[in-house]
Amino acid sequence: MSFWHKLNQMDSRIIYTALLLVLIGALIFPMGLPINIGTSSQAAYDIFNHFKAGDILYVSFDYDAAGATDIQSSVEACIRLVFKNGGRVAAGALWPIGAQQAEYLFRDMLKEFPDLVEGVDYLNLGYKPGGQMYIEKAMDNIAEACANVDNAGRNLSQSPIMKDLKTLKDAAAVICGNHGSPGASEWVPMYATAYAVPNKIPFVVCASAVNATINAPYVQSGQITVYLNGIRAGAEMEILTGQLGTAVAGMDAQSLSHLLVLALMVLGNISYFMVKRENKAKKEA
Amino acid sequence: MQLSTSFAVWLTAGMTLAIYSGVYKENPFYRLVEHIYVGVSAGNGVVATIDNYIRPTIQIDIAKNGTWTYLIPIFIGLFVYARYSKNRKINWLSRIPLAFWVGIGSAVVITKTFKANFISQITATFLPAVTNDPLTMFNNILMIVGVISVLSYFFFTFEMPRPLKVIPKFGRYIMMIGFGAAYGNTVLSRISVLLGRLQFLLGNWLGIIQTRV
Amino acid sequence: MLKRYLPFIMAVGIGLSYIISGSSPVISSWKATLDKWFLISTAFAVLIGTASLSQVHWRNLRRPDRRIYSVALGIALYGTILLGLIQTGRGAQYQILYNMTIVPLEAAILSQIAFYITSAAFRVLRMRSFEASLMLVSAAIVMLYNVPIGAAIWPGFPVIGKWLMNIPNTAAMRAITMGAALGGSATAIRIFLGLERSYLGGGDE
Amino acid sequence: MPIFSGQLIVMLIQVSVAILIYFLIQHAKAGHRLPKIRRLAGLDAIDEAIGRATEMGRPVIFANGSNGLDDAQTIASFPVLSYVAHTCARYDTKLIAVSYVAPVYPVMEAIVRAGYIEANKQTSYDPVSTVRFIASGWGAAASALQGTMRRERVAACIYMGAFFAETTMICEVGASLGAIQVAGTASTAQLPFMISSCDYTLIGEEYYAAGAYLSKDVVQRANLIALDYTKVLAICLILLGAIMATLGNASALTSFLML
Repeated sequence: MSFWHKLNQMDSRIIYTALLLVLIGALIFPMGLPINIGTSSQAAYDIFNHFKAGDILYVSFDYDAAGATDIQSSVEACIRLVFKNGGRVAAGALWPIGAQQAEYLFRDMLKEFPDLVEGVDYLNLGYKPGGQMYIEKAMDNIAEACANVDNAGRNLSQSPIMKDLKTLKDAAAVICGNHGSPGASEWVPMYATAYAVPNKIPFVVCASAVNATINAPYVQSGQITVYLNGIRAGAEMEILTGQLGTAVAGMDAQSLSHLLVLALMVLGNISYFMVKRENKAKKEA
Repeated sequence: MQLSTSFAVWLTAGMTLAIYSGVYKENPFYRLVEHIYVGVSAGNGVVATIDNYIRPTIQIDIAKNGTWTYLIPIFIGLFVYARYSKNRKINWLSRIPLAFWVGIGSAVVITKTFKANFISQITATFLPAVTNDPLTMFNNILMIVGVISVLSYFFFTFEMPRPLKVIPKFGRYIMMIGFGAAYGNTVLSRISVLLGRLQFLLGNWLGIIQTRV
Repeated sequence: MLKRYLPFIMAVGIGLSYIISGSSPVISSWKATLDKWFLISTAFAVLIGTASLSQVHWRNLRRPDRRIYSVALGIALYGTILLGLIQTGRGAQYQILYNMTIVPLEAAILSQIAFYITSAAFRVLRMRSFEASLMLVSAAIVMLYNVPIGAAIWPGFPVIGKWLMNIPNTAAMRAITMGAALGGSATAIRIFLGLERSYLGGGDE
Repeated sequence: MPIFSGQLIVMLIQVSVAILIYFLIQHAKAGHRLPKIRRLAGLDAIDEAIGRATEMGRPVIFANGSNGLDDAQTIASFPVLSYVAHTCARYDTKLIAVSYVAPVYPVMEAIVRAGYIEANKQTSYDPVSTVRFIASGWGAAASALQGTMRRERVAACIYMGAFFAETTMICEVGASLGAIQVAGTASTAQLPFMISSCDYTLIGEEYYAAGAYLSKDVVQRANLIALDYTKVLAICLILLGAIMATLGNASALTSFLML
């Protein structure tokens, strides 16, 4: 068997190992490549940097621990700006683990803004099953859609923030942390098209990068006001808000692993053509 | 930073490594972790449903607020278990919840998603084909032609006359470019997740790199 | 007769009443009621999955090679449910269980894909045809657009990558989305016209 | 009182499609011929895949994704499942239909049972091992699905429905087992992986049309013709809107469609 044949049928485990080595190497020895700020991140920054005191941001944590690396940095940066301006935040979750992610995020925020009071400045409504049915119901009445309990099992009427947040229509902006379904694909028809677009309410989607292609038509049509794409947008938001974190730290590893994938694509094609040529030569011989 | 002393971190690290070992070869560790994962997550699905729906519906809505009409959906839901009955007079009742769910599901499909995914997409393609900026003009025309040609790829009954056959073909090319873009974005996304796990393994567990939390 | 037609009439009747109720704010409370009923009724059906899972693994107990795994699954499943019933999902021990198993395992499973996708880039993305080449080139450019090193290699990559995402990709995804919306609503219409009844199963009466 | 405010045009289109389908069926019943339809290679591939599994004496696996009954993608998988169950029953090929959404599972069970009864094979139908609820949520499902596919050594994989991250994993595992894979989905983010690793893939609307293809001849054609007319309408509207936008502005047409 020729070299190209062997390469063509290379054991996948070699590739797995190469990927691991590249990522681990980049994490231990970061290079600090410069990151340019894109227009979407700037737009998100402008929206939340001008958030009015007392206004409520509704954040839907529609992702789990796996999606968090891609999404949480962007969501966190937006929420940080809202709190900085004296805004309030209500968190819901269409994914079971989303409620946890919200809890982690609020815990971090409390370290930065010790004056925040749960139930007054922020509230975690917890996981609500039902996907699009929940959104549909929450457009009429959030309390009913939540079966009247928050994440900690308390009655919603105990929390002052809920007095100003009877329905989703009372939110000054909505963020959807989108990792899959339910997520933006449910928020766009149920909330954005039905309410946010006609009333010019910002609807921001912070999504893992897989969703970029699906959501592209909604971004171009304006059904999604701002779209923050994956860890890249997370890194940009971290730079904009001046709080560097995991997203910026991961970007070098991303760069190198992408180069590895590209190199493999090129190698795969070279071996493909070489094998094809050898086979053709054999046939002729 | 140093090696973690937390049991939870070690357990998590062990399970993560067991999952990765499955990528190399199926083995008993992977299989065990897989079964535990399936069990816990199915159990968690039940617990979350009880906490979020069953308990509040019975305790608050019915017992406290007296919304007795909620007994109707409860019975509809419970009918699904009729399928375990051997009695033919009873087990057909399991079709009632199926009909109820599919009926509402179809109605939601018709009323909600159609506007966002069809009408709004048509109106968003109302772009001027002549503009002062040549690049915008090119983009607008490409967008209009692209959408139309991909739509025409999905014709099931119209046979295109020969010179027009290039339209669905062009549509397929446009789709392939779109799928390539999707592939590229997915790489970013998936590596992010692996990065998150490696940051955990190298940081929280082995203590080689700095991490937050 | 009844057994066959009642469920079907119910699906159509409930569905149409849902649509009509959505037509005007005056009668939309019925739609809201149905939304809530949908959530409640699916919640009460949740044990159907547990039952199926238990049946499969109960049977596995007879197979020595699979016994231990099925036992582990059973303990995990019923242990989780029991703990959840005793102290609800918000209990301290439950949270520990949750954070030590589901949270990291889900992330670990998802991150497996990074390995698969890398090897797929080597094995699958090949220039077999013009179409495949288009996909490959577009994937490569978008990848370089997404990471900072792309701009460092050539400042043109972010520009082209962004253009690919905004114009051809949007056009393709828009048309696919439109087609899917059409197909989806046609599926629903088939249900309302009674042309599609497979969801009820066929069989007796 | 505004009726169907914001939904008026949507309703008009839906009702016209319904009337058109009904009319076309009546038209055909009156003896008129309806236009021919193009074959979908992906659907023929289902037969091929089951045939291959039958020859090899190994099972067929059918999965229909992560979404519930309120997603048209899930509903559209049912006629395909019905067909697959019927075919597998007829050839005595082992079928494993897996679900990871609790309310979808009983529907699948009803469909598969009906398929076996129709093929007169109710005696060989084993509800426990044929239709399985394998996990709840895609994460656990992805791992359980990989495991099931490897342990049962499936020879044919049919994925129809709304899929997410699990796609890459199951397609890779299916490919490593040398199985024939047929996929159908409207989940655009997953299509590149299905197109590159599966033997046949039904894209978007093709997938929804599969149900129509598998149903009776007249219904099938009526449905597909109605869909094509709606697409022609969409194309005309886009052209009209683009012309209006070029000449001045298209906001009149936009606001009309948004009624």
